[in-house]
Amino acid sequence: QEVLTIGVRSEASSLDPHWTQLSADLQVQEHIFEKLVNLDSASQPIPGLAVSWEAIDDTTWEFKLREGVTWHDGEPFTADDVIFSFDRLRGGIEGAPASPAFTLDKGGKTWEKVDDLTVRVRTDGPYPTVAEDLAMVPIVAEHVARGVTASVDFNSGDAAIGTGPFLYNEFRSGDRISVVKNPGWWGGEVQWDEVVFRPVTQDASRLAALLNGDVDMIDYPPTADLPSLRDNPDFTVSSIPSDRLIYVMPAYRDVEDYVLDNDGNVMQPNPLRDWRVRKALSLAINREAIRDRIMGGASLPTRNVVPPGFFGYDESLEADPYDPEAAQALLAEAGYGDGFQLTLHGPNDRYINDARIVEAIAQMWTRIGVKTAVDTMPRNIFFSDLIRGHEDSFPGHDVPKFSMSLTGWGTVAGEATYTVSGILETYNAATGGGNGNFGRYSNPRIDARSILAKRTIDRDERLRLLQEAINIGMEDYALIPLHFQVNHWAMRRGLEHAARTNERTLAIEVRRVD
Amino acid sequence: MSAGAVTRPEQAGPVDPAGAPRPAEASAFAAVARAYARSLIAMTALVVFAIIAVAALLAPWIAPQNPYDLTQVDLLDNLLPPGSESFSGQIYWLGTDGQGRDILSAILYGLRISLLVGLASGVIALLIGAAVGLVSAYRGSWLDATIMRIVDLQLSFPTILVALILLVILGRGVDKIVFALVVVQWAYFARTVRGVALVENSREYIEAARGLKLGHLRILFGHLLPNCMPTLLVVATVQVASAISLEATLSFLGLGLPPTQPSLGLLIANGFDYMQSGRYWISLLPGVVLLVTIVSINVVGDRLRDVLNPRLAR
Amino acid sequence: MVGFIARRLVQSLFVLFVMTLIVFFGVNVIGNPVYIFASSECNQACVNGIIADLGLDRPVWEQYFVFVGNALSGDLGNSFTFGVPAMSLIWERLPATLELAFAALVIALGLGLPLGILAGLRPDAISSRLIMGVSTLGFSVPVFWIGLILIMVFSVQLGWLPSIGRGDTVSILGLEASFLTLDGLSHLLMPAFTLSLFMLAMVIRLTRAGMREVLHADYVKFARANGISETRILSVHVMKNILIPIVTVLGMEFGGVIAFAVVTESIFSWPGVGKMLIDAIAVLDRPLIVAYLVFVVFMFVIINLLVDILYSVLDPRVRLGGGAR
Amino acid sequence: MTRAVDTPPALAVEDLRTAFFTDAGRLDVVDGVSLTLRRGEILGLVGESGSGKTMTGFSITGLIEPPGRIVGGSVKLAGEELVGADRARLRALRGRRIAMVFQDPMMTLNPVLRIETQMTDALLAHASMSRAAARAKVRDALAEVGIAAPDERLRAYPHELSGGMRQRVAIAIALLHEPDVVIADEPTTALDVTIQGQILALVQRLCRERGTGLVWITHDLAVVAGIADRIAVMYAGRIVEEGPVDDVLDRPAHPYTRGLIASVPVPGRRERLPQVPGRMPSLLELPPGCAFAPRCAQAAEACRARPDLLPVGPARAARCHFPLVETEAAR
Amino acid sequence: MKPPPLIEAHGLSKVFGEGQDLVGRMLSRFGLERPPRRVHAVEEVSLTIREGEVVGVVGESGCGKSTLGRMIADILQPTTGEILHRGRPLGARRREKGAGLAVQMIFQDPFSSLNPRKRVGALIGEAPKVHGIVAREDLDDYVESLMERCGIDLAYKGRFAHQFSGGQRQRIGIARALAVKPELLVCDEAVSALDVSIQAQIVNLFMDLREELGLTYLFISHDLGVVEHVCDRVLVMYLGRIVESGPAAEIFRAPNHPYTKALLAGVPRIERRRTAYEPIEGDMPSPLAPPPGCRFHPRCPFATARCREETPALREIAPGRLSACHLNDATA
Ligand SMILES: Nc1ncnc2c1ncn2[C@@H]1O[C@H](COP(=O)(O)OP(=O)(O)OP(=O)(O)O)[C@@H](O)[C@H]1O
Ligand SMILES: Nc1ncnc2c1ncn2[C@@H]1O[C@H](COP(=O)(O)OP(=O)(O)OP(=O)(O)O)[C@@H](O)[C@H]1O
Ligand SMILES: [Mg+2]
Ligand SMILES: [Mg+2]
Repeated sequence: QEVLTIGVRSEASSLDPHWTQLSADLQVQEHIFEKLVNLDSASQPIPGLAVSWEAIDDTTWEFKLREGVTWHDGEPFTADDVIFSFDRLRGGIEGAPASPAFTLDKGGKTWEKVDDLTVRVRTDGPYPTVAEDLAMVPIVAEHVARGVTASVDFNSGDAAIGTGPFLYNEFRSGDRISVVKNPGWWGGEVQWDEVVFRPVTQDASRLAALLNGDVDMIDYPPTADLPSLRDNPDFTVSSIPSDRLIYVMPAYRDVEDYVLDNDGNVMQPNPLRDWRVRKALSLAINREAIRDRIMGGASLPTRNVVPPGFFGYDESLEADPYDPEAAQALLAEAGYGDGFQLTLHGPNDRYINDARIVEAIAQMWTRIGVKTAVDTMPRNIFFSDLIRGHEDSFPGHDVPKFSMSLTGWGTVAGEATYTVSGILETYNAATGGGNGNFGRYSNPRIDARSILAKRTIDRDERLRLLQEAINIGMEDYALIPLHFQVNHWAMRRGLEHAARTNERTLAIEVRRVD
Repeated sequence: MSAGAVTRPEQAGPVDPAGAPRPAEASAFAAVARAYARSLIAMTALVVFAIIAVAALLAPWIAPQNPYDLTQVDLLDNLLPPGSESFSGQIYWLGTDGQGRDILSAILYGLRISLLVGLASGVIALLIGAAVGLVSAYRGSWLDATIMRIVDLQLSFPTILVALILLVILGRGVDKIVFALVVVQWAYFARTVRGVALVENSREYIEAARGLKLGHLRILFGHLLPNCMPTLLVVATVQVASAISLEATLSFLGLGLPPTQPSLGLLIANGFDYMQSGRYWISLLPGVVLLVTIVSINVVGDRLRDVLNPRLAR
Repeated sequence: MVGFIARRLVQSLFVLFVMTLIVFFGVNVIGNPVYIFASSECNQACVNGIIADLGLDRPVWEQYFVFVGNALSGDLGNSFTFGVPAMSLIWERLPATLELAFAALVIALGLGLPLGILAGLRPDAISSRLIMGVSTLGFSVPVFWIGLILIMVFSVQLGWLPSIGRGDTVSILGLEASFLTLDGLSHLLMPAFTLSLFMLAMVIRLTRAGMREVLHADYVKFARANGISETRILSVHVMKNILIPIVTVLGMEFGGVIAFAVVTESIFSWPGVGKMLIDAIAVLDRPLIVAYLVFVVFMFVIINLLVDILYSVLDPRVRLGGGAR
Repeated sequence: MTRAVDTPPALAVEDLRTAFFTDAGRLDVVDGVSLTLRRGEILGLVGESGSGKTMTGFSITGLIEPPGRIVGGSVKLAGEELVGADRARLRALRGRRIAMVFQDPMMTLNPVLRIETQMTDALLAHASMSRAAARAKVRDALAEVGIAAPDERLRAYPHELSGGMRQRVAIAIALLHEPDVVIADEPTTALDVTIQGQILALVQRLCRERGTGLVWITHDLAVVAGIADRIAVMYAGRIVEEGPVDDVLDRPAHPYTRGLIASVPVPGRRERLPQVPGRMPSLLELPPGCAFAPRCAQAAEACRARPDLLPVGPARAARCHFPLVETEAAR
Repeated sequence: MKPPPLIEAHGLSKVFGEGQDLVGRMLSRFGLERPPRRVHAVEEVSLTIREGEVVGVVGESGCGKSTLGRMIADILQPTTGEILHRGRPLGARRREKGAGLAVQMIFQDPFSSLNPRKRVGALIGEAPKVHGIVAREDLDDYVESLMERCGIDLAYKGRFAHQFSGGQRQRIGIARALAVKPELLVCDEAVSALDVSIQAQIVNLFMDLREELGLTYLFISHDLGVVEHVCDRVLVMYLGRIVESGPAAEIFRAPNHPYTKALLAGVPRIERRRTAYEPIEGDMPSPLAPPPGCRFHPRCPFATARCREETPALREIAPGRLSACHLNDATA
């Protein structure tokens, strides 16, 4: 009996793959359910339940399904299951906090079965990233999932019947989720007879559980312990830069509540609208120090918005050097030689060491004369304030609250189109443009390229548009990138883990080596 | 229980064996102080607490660094073990934390916040609780019943939950914590004071005061309150200690204070991530100080309970 | 008795009402769970969809009335996160918490009574002072700190005890219990001890104080004057008197212990309701928070009721009567 | 009254000394007390509050607790020495041969145990029998002290009984084993006149019937006058006068006794009561010689020396340098 | 017309008992809860106290002596009935500044009747200061004169109550009462807690004050010896009611009511030696469930059927003497 026990930071809440988009849920579900398109460890699309796909015209994509795949209960997998899954999502899942339906909505997708092993997806215009989108949509079995109660019947195991490498075994809320080997998986031999996920929320406890052998492997080992873990012969650490960009987002309204002059009065105009000020703030950040002193050496300082290997990455953009003198000079040039005050907001339980980074940045900015106060909070409070915490908000009209905040953006699909659109494009509630742009940055030159890129199927052309948009944004310091998180896993000696960019912990990527 | 009602009071206590007047004009305070000083442990605790309190009070003047001033904290000095020297030649006697903050200074300032939180919430809760409890005991009847129902409700709800919910709702900050702690604690005071006040209220000196037509306010605050004071004081010390401890727990749960102005609890919580990598000082040292502080307050409270025990004092 | 219970029920209904009101509106003020669940690429329309799915698009008061309406028919709503009826989640996790709390109670009594008696018999002995000194720690030291230190020492350094989770369980009367297996017991030990510390200190103190008081009581002297043996005096005449305050205080604190399990469970990854609450708060899973609180209040009512009844059994002078105690 | 002169007295106390070692200093609460009690005799021990009556009782029964300690003297129960006897022996004697009844009936019974439990416990401490037999015996004992519906009362808790009933239960317990000596420490002080009368009648009868020797401790001279054969007056830990009840009450030898008697209001006389000035001194600040000297009208230089308890008549003794017997005898 | 007596009370009753809350009322309507327990501590008591008189109240514990005293002293509100002070309701009229209080009470327990946190000077001086009975600058002298009158050493003015003996505390309590210039002192077991030798001192003090200040006393005590010694007139109470009243000497000489008789017979006296006690059997019944008819009938050796049903009225049996017993009707 080969059992792999994994201590995870967050507990999966549901085994219904259409229930949420939380990583914690998805990584467990992925053991049981599969998608038409898989992502490789660098988040690039590869065949999954679909063996191939192509655009047969500007608005139609055809997916060829894999033959001979069976559900865990032995029923064959067909196009009907795919259509059912899409329909299930489109129909809305009662009570689901955040089903991935929106990926189907993007581009106005419609679908049809051509034959048992062929499915066509149509869009309302040229739309290049259908495959990437479908990599977000798990397929459930029509014959079991029809008419079941969302989430409830999946958690009990009744409907948790997929095509994936593992079978549902046990779901004990708060304690463990266990899956066992699917001997008939199309993807080949599965090494583990059983995989157990145990939620251990406290970092210190999770590490302790690894150290004393309660679990074989943990995600998110505390960064402070990384050096000693690496030195310890009994343990191995795997790591990979993630797709999550950590950046500081300035706000661009004319008057910002948290940007004050040295006497404590709200400043007008808002100095953050001056790109020299933004550049100065970027130059004042010592990204290497953050990497070495806070992140345990594990972060990738950057000036890009997607990590290396992702579609849209631009090698020519290098992280800003640490240059406080230049920063001060720039501030003086912009007319703020005496500095000013601002508050940097951030979450304290969302990203790796988020509160610590906020504090460190505050230190660095204060040193060049921008007196920075710090306010960190649990993510639930942070994000709802970030998005619409301002008193001018009303239902249907979101006004962000913070003037400067630390947040992150994960490029889930392995390609930059929706990253550029999300954080650099002008905010537009109707089109979904700039839905992560809570600084309300707006630059027509970026908008033009971003909107065009979303409709460009030609990869080279799209790459050019995206890189141009990114370069414009970075030149203008639309936001101040810090680094890509580097994700770590720690495991006992004798295990090897091919870490993946999208932060998920998959048992099939762990193998015994002794 | 009225069992003791018929004992002859002469037998009440050994302090004044045959009821003879004492030779010295001993003030009550001096007597208590003398009785207190008889316990070496309690004296030590008092001295320790005094040192801690003074250190906390003088933190801005004696701390080598202002840990809240970000220009004085350097990330490049972080995680230094005790006794290390900084870039600028300053010595960090107790090491530095993850942000490069001098632990010694952070402890001193953290003490200030912890004590402030404990004392402020203790005092405010005491004032509210004492007033409510006194009036409740004195007025009696439906007012008493109503107030005590409310107190019961409040008490039947676990402190940590109330504080948690309040902080989730109110947000973070010293004032919010103090508010949450007051909400949690006032009922303890109210109930204790009411209990004592009921006993005192049934004593004949209160009846005498009524017979003398002294006025309700005067009776309440001039006669009843001073006699409830000893018990109040004892409850207060315990509550202050538990407030400090509760604040630490809330900080640990991420609902405490802003990270740039850490209390002792927050220092401990933050430092714990470094514990397993051998950087014990970040969490352990503030922990020890917190421990010593709370223990010393508790010991002082215990001793006060003993020496202020009415059975011994009268 | 009937009146007593009726009064309690009225009282707790009132608490429930006030509490749900506060939590319902309070949680609404702080933040919106949608932004935790929504992926970064989820646009406004998508967010609105989620809001509608969770029923958060209606005015709060309307949501509240719907909630009250459902609650009256026994439905406390589905957890936002799990999509499962909140009450069934709580039932699922409750046994773990109860087991932890009861184990803590057993430790507190099993250790506290003998220690307290020892300290009360010879109040001036070194051992007694030591016991009292150590019991101060139980009051003083924050629980999380003790828990983490215990893990460091017994799990990581010595490797004697497991640090997380619940271990093997056996099903008795349909409830999962871990104290019946060796593995389960080893998982239970540290968290239960951590949780018991406060009660333990309390029991020691109450026992000692009780001993000191009761040992000097006339009726003990009278029992001695009648030649009744010391063991009988201690085990019956003294003990029953001492137990009264202990039962009362422990009863009052037991609810608090269940609540404090929030911290302990989070440290030891104990799959109980407390840990779930912390998680629920982190994601603002309002139905779950409210259901938890409803359940806690309910629990308290029952515990308090039991304690009061036990109290009246132990102390014949107490009648279960009117409202005030 | 039976007076068996040849057998050893039921109780003989010789120069008993008990001291409390407190923070404030040593308190000689019982300071050389000597008493003799024959079978069937009732001895009244009177004195003001704090004069050491209770402590004398506790010392005799070996119930003194730290910081107090018996520091000298002897207590002989039918010839057997109790001072220095081991705990087991003392326990074996207590309740069986010598018993005590306390002042406050509210406090002497354990509030949380049924009367039955408390009584059978006391019974089984010295007798081996089944619980059922014990119950029957205990029930009879209750009936004997005049408690109606004893079966019902056995099931009761102390708080369900009135003060008088409780005191009767306590007396019943004390008399369970028909001890030779009973020390009754102000058992009626807390009770009403009518109840006091009931208890006095009960005790009188039982002593007479069983030949039990009784030490009746009180501060009420009138009660002693009613039931005692002999009387001993305590002042500041010492016996100041001792003798047959009529002799002492009618012709007190010690000025303190005389003062006490005089300050009891006399019916029909409405004038000022003669009063003893001052009050009993603290045991910590006793004057060197006669403890009563500071309050005594006749005090003289000689009173600075400590007087001994000396005979002042047949079967009488007083601790005074200037006993009043001869001069007052004609009164 | 004769001036009205100093104190006149009509039909005083006092009922103690918990009120009932909403839940309780609902429950008792359905018979699920017993109605609240009510204690009739004092029932239908009428009495007159003339100026300069010493009126004694005797009776067993719990018969309502203290409750009556407290009502007269205006500390407790009677449930029904009224108390007139010189013909006007007590406590009803507004006191003008500087006027004394009509009635003061001296308490049984000298240890609890003095505020332990106040010094003697403040204990005595507070009330006259508050009521403006003396000018602020004269307060010291006033307090000292009271202390002197009550036999308290002036040197002790700065002490706390716990530093005094019981007798001295009682003196302080008396001085405190006298400070507001009362006409009537209600002494509730004022000497019962004191030692024999001290008791005499305080009784003497009362008698002295009566002479010097013309005080009137309501003297509550269960010590019949003391009552006989100091009182002009005596009220005998049983279970909340007065069963007999009259001049002290006559009552003690020839008690009329069977209860009074039994009470007096049970009193130990120093001149009664080796008494064979023949006490009344039984305890006083609980005031929660008083027996019907004559309250004393369960213990009364002469009880008849009538006594079990009909409550006897308090009737004059001789000039100045009242008794509540059916037996008097039979003989009359
Ligand atoms: N535990 C103790 N510690 C110190 N002194 C004590 C203690 N117990 C009693 N005493 C002292 O011993 C003396 C004698 O007390 P005791 O109780 O014998 O007096 P008593 O004559 O019985 O008085 P009462 O009539 O009030 O019962 C008193 O002065 C008392 O203060
Ligand atoms: N505040 C109160 N609440 C309820 N019942 C009371 C209260 N005060 C007195 N009583 C009851 O009223 C009755 C009369 O009490 P009161 O104190 O007047 O009696 P007493 O004659 O003074 O007795 P004692 O001689 O014991 O002082 C008693 O049964 C008592 O229990
Ligand atoms: Mg005594
Ligand atoms: Mg009374």
